[in-house]
Amino acid sequence: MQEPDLSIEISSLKMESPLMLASGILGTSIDLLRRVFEAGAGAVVTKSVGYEQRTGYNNPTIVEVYGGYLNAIGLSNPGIKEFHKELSRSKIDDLPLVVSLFGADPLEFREMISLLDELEVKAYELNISCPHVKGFGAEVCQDSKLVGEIIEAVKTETQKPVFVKLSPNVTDIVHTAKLAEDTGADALTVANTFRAMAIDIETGRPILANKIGGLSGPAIKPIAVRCVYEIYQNVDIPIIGCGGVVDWEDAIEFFLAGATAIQIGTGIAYEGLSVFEKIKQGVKDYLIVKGKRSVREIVGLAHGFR
Amino acid sequence: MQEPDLSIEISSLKMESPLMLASGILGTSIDLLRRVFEAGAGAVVTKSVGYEQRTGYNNPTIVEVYGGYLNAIGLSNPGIKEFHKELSRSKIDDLPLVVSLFGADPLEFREMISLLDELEVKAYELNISCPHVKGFGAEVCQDSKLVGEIIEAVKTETQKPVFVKLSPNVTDIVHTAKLAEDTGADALTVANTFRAMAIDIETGRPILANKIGGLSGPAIKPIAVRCVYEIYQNVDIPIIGCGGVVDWEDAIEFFLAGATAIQIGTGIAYEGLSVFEKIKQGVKDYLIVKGKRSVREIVGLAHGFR
Amino acid sequence: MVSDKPRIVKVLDVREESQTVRSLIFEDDPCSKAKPGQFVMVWILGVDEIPMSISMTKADGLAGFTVRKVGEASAALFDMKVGSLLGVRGPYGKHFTNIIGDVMIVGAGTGLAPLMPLSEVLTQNLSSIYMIIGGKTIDEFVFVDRARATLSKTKSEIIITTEDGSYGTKGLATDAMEPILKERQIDMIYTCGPELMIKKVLEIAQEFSVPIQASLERIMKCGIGICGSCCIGRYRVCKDGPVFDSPKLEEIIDELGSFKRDHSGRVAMI
Amino acid sequence: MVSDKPRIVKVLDVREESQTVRSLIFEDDPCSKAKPGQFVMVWILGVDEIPMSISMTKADGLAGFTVRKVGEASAALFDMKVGSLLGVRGPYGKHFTNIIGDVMIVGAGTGLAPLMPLSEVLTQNLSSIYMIIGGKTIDEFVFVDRARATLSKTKSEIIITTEDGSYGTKGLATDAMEPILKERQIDMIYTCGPELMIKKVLEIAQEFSVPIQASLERIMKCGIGICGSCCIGRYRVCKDGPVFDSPKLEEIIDELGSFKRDHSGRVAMI
Ligand SMILES: Cc1cc2nc3c(=O)[nH]c(=O)nc-3n(C[C@H](O)[C@H](O)[C@H](O)COP(=O)(O)OP(=O)(O)OC[C@H]3O[C@@H](n4cnc5c(N)ncnc54)[C@H](O)[C@@H]3O)c2cc1C
Ligand SMILES: Cc1cc2nc3c(=O)[nH]c(=O)nc-3n(C[C@H](O)[C@H](O)[C@H](O)COP(=O)(O)OP(=O)(O)OC[C@H]3O[C@@H](n4cnc5c(N)ncnc54)[C@H](O)[C@@H]3O)c2cc1C
Ligand SMILES: Cc1cc2nc3c(=O)[nH]c(=O)nc-3n(C[C@H](O)[C@H](O)[C@H](O)COP(=O)(O)O)c2cc1C
Ligand SMILES: Cc1cc2nc3c(=O)[nH]c(=O)nc-3n(C[C@H](O)[C@H](O)[C@H](O)COP(=O)(O)O)c2cc1C
Ligand code: FES
Ligand code: FES
Repeated sequence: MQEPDLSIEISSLKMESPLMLASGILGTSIDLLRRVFEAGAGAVVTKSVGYEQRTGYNNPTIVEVYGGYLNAIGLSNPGIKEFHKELSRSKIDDLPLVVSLFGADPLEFREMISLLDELEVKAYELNISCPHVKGFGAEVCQDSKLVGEIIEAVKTETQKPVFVKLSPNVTDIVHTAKLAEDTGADALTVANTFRAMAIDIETGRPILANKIGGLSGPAIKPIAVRCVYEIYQNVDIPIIGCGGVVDWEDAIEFFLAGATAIQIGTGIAYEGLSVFEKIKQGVKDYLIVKGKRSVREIVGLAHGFR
Repeated sequence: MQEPDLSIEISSLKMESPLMLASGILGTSIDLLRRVFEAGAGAVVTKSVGYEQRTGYNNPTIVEVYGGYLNAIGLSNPGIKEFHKELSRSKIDDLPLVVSLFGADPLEFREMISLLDELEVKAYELNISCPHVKGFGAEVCQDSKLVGEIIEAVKTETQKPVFVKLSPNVTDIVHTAKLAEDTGADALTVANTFRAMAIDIETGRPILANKIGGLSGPAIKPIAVRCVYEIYQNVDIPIIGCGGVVDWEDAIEFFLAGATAIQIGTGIAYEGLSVFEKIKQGVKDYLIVKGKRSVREIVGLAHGFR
Repeated sequence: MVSDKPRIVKVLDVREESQTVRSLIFEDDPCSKAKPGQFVMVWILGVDEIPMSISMTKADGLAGFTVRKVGEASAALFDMKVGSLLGVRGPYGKHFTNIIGDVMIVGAGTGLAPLMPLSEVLTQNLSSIYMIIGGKTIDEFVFVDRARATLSKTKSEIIITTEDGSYGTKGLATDAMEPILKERQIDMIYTCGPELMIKKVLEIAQEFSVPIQASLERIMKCGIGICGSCCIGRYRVCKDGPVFDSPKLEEIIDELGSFKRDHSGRVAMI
Repeated sequence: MVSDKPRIVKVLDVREESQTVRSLIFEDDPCSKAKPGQFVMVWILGVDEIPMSISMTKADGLAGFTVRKVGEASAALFDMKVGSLLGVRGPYGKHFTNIIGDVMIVGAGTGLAPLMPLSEVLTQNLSSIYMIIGGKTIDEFVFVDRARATLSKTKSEIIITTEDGSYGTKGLATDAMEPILKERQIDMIYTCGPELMIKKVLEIAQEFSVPIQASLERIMKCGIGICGSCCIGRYRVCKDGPVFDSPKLEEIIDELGSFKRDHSGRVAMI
């Protein structure tokens, strides 16, 4: 039997493999992003960049909990101008590079994109869903009007694919998903982390300096899969599943739920960078056993059972 | 040193221990509830009862996932009249029995309470947060006006303490918490399960017959602790922490976050009924080491760190 | 990552035990290591998930259960063909214990399912078995040949009873107990079948002061002791049972054979 | 349930190494088993969490690190008293390897922290060590007595250099390397300290074709290889390092001693 085809397309972004690096994991430098690409990622997403430079929160910014990790990095980033410089001096034309952006309003997003758009950036991911930074992120995602305005603004500024990363910290994620689709999103990344915390019982202190952070990892997988499943029934644009993928079975579950691609973040903490090759192999073997020629054939197969 | 005091009071409900049985776990019969009480629970909550009899969903209604369990029981219950009969013929006066009720509107809640109130029920828990049954549960919790009306209606019907169990499947749980406090809730149970799902990759089928269910267990603990922490800063009524308590460290984390009591559900799947005695012992030892005379002294201690 | 989800298995063999009873054989390592009396939650894809006693285990990773066509779920199982897929999780629950000595087994219908692997272990342990198999009429019997083959390995005896006398002795299975118990020293009575029969077996056992172990049935949802749907008295059939010993059975005697709960939790007479 | 959270430990001993450098000793089993070159993330309650090389391990579960007062976090550590609490997680990262043969160690300041446990293992393995310790001026030296005691166990030598000549030879630590490398066959050079020094050590090592292992520093947040804040070239100092060997150092030579990133990820010259 022929090797199954793992390639996918999301809007104009062609990927050799449906496994992407999630934003904020190792996405601090082009060199690291390239390494992850070479380790088997079909596309790599940068750490979220904002208009102004931000130092982020003090450490501890990351803590492991049972079933996952909490992080409250605080959107640390060098600022869009510095980031532009860094991209400009790097060779990125052969890199399936997705730039993740956060911002407070449509104007910030437009300005950032107008700066970057001349570069060989392949797509943008709008992070309107970071759960632990006031004024950006989840608060944006919870404001429907703002979400629509941001997406529309971005779409007028660029021809490149625009992915919108949704917050699961909302009452009705399907609502936001539909809104994003209606206002022009080319794909949805589902989903970001869950607001959560850990307290050190010896000292009584919240462990993260910011006290509250975002929960990622296997713990959130069943919720993320549900989000993908529900959104798939209500929107037509591709979904990029994200949340707790550690092994190939996890990846398959997301594909069946309706994800065209998946992102891996915390999985790297458990499996190292080989997580991409391991999952790729597992997915291939699965496709062979199931007699499928392409990963595209299994997307959404969990739907339609009575 | 003296044995630390584990007793607490929530409104007029006096409990020998701050560890309660969560609703829907073993709460199908008074005999089982008594057994859990004898195993060390300070109070026991019945499975949620509704106005009409409900068969619930087909099996599979429960499936384990990494870090927890999904359930979509579907609020199966014998109906309030049958339940009233069962309570009437049982000896319950010595049992710290909390009856969990669900309903679609204020009228249903009022009628149920008017029927039960003559019995030796010690308190009510309003389940307005079941994540997988349409028309009840989470949909109620997401409708602020309805939540307020239900609580007000219930409070006019009974003098007994009324706990309100919140859904974490909302954008802003603090908002619902405040509303519940303002409309008369005596305590808040924080929180119910998260909408989630698991797909069998061999067959492509969602495993639960209802496809979507509620995620409980260790996976949700950091989110539930965060909910308790945030609510504690915004309301004055007692909080009953619930979600993923398996060992005594988990319990302490909830107390420090601001819970006066905690409920244990899925923990029983991991540790059996001895979970209550094990946690009690762990909490006692902790209090001794920390030089506290009562568990009440550690409630909310995680607050106020800069 | 690992969790106790249903494992999808393929039906490898279907054995016709009677017109309404079939055994399904499949490969599953955990099930093949089940102890006599344990059960498995069987996921009938798209239909239901129901508990089934493991009626057969083999060292080479095979296991089987035996289903009587009753309602929708069991009928769907009954209709499975070789190659059909189903999900299994388990084995769960307390198994039969003290499997040695001179024993009596009283079973009827698919109640024999957990008693068959039990009798196989008993004969391996060189126990003498008095096995009483009851039924309404001749058509309903299953496992009789298998029981004969097993029991032939030790000094054992099979007594068949039917209510209409169409096979074996006329009468109830429990009628056959007293004559034996009067004559012989029996170390343990094992039973599974209709609950009224079990109750009668318990009463007779008490009369003769012989300990008993009975496998019970109640509605199951979780199978692992958290949902409470299988409650009987202060016990959970899935976790504290399904095999109960004399002291526990005495504790729940008011419910035994009298009432059970339906899927809603409502109490119904048996 | 188990996870890699900070473990709260008590400071058992505080050792004054110099006016600005102190070692803190605490009890923690995992840390006491750290390999030379590994580091620990130290949570200074309410202040920060920063990486510290483990400078001391003992068989009885004790471990220590050595901190130079620099900014807020290190000053808070420096000010800790016996009995103070701090959190530790780790040990993390790649350790020194091939700890045997005739070796050279080049260190300066708290860069000696990971080199001390290294030299202890080296002398246990009967290695001859040329240890070059550099500094600007006499006040800055730490661990010299400890190094002498350790190195006395084998045929080893300590060379001290100061830029102002106030102690040992006048000059840079790296100046002392060439004379030795010209005369002796050295199997490995280990180094830790200011990055410009490390870069110079690397260049000299390349000249003499001696392999080197250097321990580097970058901003760390997670310490476990996911956040990317410690990146240098295509590597993560926390996971691919902090100890790097010659091939890797050559790969990152453009960044080494030239620039690093601040907490925002912005590139800054060194
Ligand atoms: C521990 C245990 C072992 C069992 N072993 C066997 C066996 O080896 N062979 C066999 O044929 N049957 C066995 N059963 C019974 C079997 O699970 C049910 O009889 C079967 O589910 C029939 O249900 P149905 O859905 O086809 O019919 P329905 O008409 O839907 O139900 C008929 C009756 O079956 C019972 N039942 C239905 N669903 C369940 C459920 N989820 N859990 C428990 N009981 C249920 C109820 O009493 C119900 O009234 C066992 C039951 C238990 C508890
Ligand atoms: C693997 C490793 C081992 C180290 N071992 C030691 C040691 O044994 N002894 C010792 O004194 N120092 C050690 N350091 C350096 C130490 O972590 C920082 O020097 C210390 O954090 C000083 O920071 P500050 O916050 O007190 O000062 P600041 O003034 O806040 O920072 C001064 C400089 O310290 C560095 N720094 C600050 N925070 C961090 C951080 N989270 N991660 C890494 N660097 C940071 C930065 O370069 C910063 O510019 C090590 C660093 C690494 C990466
Ligand atoms: C350390 C860390 C940093 C993150 N930073 C970002 C970020 O900058 N922007 C963003 O959109 N998501 C960020 N995330 C969220 C991830 O991209 C991802 O949505 C989440 O971790 C769930 O996926 P996972 O379980 O595979 O990690 C971060 C996650 C982690 C663990
Ligand atoms: C099998 C099962 C049934 C449940 N049924 C109910 C219910 O009827 N009413 C309710 O309010 N919560 C119900 N819950 C939710 C629990 O009460 C609890 O809020 C949740 O499981 C989180 O706590 P845990 O992690 O300790 O289990 C149920 C949970 C489980 C696992
Ligand atoms: S089936 Fe759930 S407790 Fe027995
Ligand atoms: S500190 Fe996070 S990757 Fe190294």
